[in-house]
Amino acid sequence: MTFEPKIVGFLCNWCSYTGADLAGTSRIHYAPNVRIIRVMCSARIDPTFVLKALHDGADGVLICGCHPGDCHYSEGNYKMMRRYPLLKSLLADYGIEDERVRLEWVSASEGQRFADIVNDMTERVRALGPSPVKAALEADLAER
Amino acid sequence: MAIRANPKLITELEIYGAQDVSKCYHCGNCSATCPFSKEPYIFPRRSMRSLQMGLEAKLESDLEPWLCYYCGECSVECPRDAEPGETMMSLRRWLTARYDFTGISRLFYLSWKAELLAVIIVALIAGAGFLLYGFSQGNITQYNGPDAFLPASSIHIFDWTLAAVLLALLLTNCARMWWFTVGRDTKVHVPLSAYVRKIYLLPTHFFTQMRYARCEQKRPWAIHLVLMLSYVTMLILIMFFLAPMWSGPAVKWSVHVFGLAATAGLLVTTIIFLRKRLKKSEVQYQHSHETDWMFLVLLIVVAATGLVQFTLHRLGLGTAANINYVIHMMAVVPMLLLEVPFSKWSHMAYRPLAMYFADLKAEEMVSKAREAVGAPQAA
Amino acid sequence: MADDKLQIAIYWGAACGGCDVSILDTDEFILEIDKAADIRLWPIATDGKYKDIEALADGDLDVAIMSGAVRNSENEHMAHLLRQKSKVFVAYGSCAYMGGIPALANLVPREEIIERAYLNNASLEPGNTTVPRPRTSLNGYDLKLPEFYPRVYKLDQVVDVDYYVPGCPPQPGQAQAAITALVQALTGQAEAPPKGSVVGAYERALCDDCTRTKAEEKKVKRFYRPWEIMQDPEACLMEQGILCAGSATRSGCGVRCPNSGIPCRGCYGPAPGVVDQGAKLLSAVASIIDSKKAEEIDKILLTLPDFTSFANRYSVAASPLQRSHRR
Amino acid sequence: MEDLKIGVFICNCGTNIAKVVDCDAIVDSVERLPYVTVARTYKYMCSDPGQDMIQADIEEHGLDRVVVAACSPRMHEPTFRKTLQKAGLNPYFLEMANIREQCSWVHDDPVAATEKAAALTAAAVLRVAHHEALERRSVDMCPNTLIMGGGIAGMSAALDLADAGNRVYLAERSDHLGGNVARADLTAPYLDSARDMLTERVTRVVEHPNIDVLLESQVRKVDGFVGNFQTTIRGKADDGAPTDSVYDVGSIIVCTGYKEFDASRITHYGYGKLPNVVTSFELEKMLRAGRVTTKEGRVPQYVAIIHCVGSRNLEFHAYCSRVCCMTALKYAHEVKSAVPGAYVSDIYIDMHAFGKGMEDFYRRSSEIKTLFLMYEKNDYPVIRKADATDDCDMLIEVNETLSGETIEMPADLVVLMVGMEAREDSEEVAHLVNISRDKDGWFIESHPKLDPVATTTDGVYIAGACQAPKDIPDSVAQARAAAARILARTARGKIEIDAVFAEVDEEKCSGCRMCNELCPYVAIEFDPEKRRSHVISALCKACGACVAACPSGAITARHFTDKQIFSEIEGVLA
Repeated sequence: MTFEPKIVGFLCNWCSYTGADLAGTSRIHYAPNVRIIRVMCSARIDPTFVLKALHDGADGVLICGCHPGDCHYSEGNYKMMRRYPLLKSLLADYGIEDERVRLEWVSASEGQRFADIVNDMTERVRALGPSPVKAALEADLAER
Repeated sequence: MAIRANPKLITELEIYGAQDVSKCYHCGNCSATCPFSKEPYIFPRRSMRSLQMGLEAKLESDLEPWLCYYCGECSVECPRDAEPGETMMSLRRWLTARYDFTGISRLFYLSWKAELLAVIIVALIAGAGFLLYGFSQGNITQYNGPDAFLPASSIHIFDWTLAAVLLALLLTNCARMWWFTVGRDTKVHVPLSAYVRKIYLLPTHFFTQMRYARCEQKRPWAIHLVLMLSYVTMLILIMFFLAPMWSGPAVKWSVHVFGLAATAGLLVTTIIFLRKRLKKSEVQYQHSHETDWMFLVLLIVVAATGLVQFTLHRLGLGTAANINYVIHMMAVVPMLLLEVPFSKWSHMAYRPLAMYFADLKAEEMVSKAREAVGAPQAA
Repeated sequence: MADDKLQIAIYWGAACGGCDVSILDTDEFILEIDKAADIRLWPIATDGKYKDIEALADGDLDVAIMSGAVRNSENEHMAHLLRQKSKVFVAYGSCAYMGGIPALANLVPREEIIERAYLNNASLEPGNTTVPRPRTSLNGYDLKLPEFYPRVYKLDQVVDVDYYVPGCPPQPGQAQAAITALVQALTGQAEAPPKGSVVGAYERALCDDCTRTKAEEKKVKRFYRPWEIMQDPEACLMEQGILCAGSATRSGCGVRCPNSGIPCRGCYGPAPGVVDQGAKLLSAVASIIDSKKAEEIDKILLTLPDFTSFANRYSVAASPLQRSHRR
Repeated sequence: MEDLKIGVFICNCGTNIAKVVDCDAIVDSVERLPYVTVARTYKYMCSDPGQDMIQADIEEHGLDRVVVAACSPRMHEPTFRKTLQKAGLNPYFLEMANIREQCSWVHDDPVAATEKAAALTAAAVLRVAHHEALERRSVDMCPNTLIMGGGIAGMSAALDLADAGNRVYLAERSDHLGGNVARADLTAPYLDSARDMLTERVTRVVEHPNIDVLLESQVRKVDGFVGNFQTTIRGKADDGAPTDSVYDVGSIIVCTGYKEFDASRITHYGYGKLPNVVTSFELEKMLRAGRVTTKEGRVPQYVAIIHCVGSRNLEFHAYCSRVCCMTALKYAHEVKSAVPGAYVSDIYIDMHAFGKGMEDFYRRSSEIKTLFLMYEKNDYPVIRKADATDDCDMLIEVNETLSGETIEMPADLVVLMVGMEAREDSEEVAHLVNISRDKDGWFIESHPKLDPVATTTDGVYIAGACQAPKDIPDSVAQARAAAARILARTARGKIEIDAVFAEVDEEKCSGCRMCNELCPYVAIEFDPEKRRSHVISALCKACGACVAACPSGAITARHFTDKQIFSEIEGVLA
């Protein structure tokens, strides 16, 4: 059986979540591996959410916000944009593969783009295999 | 290399009859409707476009206007009432003027007064000439025989002389047409062998007008064919059987049956055409250029006077027959001298030629395209 | 051993000893402790053997105070032992509380640490390839060393902890207050704080106690290490581009570092209710970057080397990922 | 947590959901979750019987939390919130799982789709347990309105508001009213005079007792929130010195309009170098003066109009400026009547002739023998000086699409249809009133279809070409719609404020001020006495930027708390 990654998606309400809804209303089929959590703005995405998702067993985390310059709240996406490289460097230090966490801009009209991103990310994460985090932490506490 | 546009051309074409071409917004319905519009000759939209932009050089080299028989379907379908059919008709007029090196054709198309004046002058000269000739050597009461007013033998010489002049003019214009449309085309080179191989197309198109038959409406083709065949029959009779036609009073059925049939054909078809143009019953007859009227009027006069002459001659009314004959010639001479090389009648030559050329060019283009994609050449 | 005296043990795991010193630094309060308690074990200050503790009945100790993280099997063994024998078990200092500095090693595999420390180090004698091993047989003797674990644990990942005293080390005044509070609770003079409480610290972040002025505008085009810039002693360090963990760190230390011109290093751990101090610091730092262009942001971040060691300096083991997951 | 009773309602949406997702399997899986008291499926949960069922279950089982697994919350969250309200439950005790747009409509494998739908529903169940009761609040509404910009949109809105008896402050930066319309001669498609139309508006505005026209004035500062803004406007005192005045208003309409594209940015057209290449506005000037001539004073024989100058290309603006096509046709008519013998060519990409009377106008423009030449996007025509032997001043090389030919078009006068651009100060204005701009600088409306006049800042509306390129009727319609929206609110005297906003726990705030600058709505205020920040809830739009950024976790996003999201994460990964 092929490995089916579990990816947590944090989507901003105004662009990306709406874009995902558009993929739905347009019946654009894509991989069922991303489970979406709605936030009002990508700026609401506390890096803790990403860490928590990885800790809880996510194989990948997808963060989507409005395109730069298009934020419903003026500049929320820039706040995420500034956090992202720091988050990536932190994750790299914790040995999390680069492709497991991804930030993408998806507008409300980009249903197809959202589907493409989900498909692409699913394939990439599938290629990486399951995230070791949850199992490793459980083993750390059980084995000694 | 950019082609220079001439925004003024469209104004000039208005006089040739293309009044509405600027309304076209290139939806392409006309080309889609036309049964003849087929690669590589897609029309009338493209011709409309070239005309709108005033691409004179391109228009001059186009054969498309001659491939159109003006069934009128395109004009019916046009959402903008841009009259594509009439535009093609106008382009044929314009091309006729272009092919003619003398400039007379252009003058006639641009000014109906000039044409009328020319017809009147030629008619008067012809009338005067025949009267002068008749009185100088014959008897007005004599139609036949040694001292006939206008002896058949002399008329025969006159006919042949006139025919030679006409042929020379027409051939020169045809040669120009070839040069414009095929000869100077640097992209498509038609080999000599193809000209020979396909020469049969000329008489075929000329005598059958088979393309016209492909239009959805068959009646216009039939009428047009009858008119054309009647005219040709009449031409052959005059050029080769003038003497037997003349000699009377007994009817020579072997000749006269053709003469009568051709006259009937001419009369009936011209009357039909006149009626249609007057009533504007169909789209193709809604816009009549002055040259169209002139053509029909001359033709009907020629046919009618011919019939009258035959009747008068058979009834033995020599004087009346001679006077009628002069009148008949006053119509015949301008018709032949002015209409055949310079006006509407010339399409009798241009159209079959265009189809012949178009076929040659298309064959060459298809073969080139096949070469380009590496497809096997058609046998 | 008087019966009315509290029985206490103070022990260190993977620690530097600073925590013990912080207790000693309470100066004459030590005498108060002595008055109130029998110290049954305190390797740094008193005599006392593991076997003395092993000999106790469960719960004989009123309080066990353990500093340091769990790095090896000995640390873990002693943590279990002290937990078993004590009524109240206190994780003392940042290492015990969150893994502390030793837990930074969680970002590196064990093999690399051994390699660096014993095989590939400038201070080694050339040719010396001695590497400590849990068991060594030599001349018929079987020598044992504690097992060096693949990672560092904070105390409560190994045993049940009742209270936490943060700090690297806990500020002596706070240590004194915490110990006093514990003694009062154990002797029935005051109500015990709820289990799991952080004691000896406040409920807000450090900025609350920091006297530097904080402006509304906090935007920086680059970051500075403290020695790279002439500091404005009055202004918030973050506003000057000097990374300071104060805004994401529980107060209680007395703002010692920022008051001395040194940015807060976050040893008191996250503010109450915060899951990961590192993630919070990450957000805070991202908030002050003055750019909207990805490339420029990357450039600004180049002035910020080894961000993780700043964000989770004391809290790698306490962060959700706890350690490197590199394969 | 107290003993909760959660009801889970799974919608089949006819067959929309049920044909892919096994709804009964979701019932089985959620029934195992804590606090789930009832779990049901129904054909159409949003229908009256569906809602009645939820209501009955709430009453019968004493449910205190409700999960609806159905379509997108963007679709029916308001519907089900009302259902809860009808049943006497706080509407915020609802959580929806989006198992239609995110499952049945996008996945074809029923097993995977069902598994995902179950995970989303489980996440909703775990989340809803942490939901809190939230209350909407109401505040007073000041009936005055500030209108920024005295163009056709601003004046139209002002008149409607003033006619209804409300005070309007109409602030205009320049020294006259009328905006860009005042620069036009006639209007398309009926060729009515723009001046006549404008004179009527201006006269009424100036004479209206309820309108204060503030010329040469600029808004400097906007404080407060919907219904209660304090605006500082810098105008000129009688002696000409700048002077600031404060006006209390309840609503603001931004009608700051557009500016035209700078044609010299497209080098192909030689604008600024070739004297007879002019912009549309320069032609308007000639038309208003009644004399269309070249720079040298000659009557042009060939006039060419080039469309989409700065619009619809990769290099400058991808968008269509909407009004240029019909304005170009207007020029064809006006030039032909000003210079009867002129040949007008119209060089366009696509002819956008939408709207009333426009297609007919396009047809009429063909009938007056305008030559239409089509070019491809990004394949700019190139203008050059003609040779001395040519009968024209310039030649325009166009790759003409409809003929497939590259042609050279003669021209004596070239008119560039310059597109619309967001004004240079749009960022400043956006910042002033806290509204967003898109990547082209146009102000963003609240919803592109359903709420095109409101913005993300409550009480601030946008109208006219500051939101996007727009023609006069659309600008006026939007302006009057904004006026109507304001009148509907001022009529009630009070306004309700959404219950979802951020809150600072002052017990946790350390006064680090890290959040202060982050808020796009300036909703975070720092109290220097207490050394604590707090959120002005009426200004807050609940984006949560400050919540994620607060280093000490002192800010909570109501309805999007850390706990709620953490439990959602646990749910989707369970």
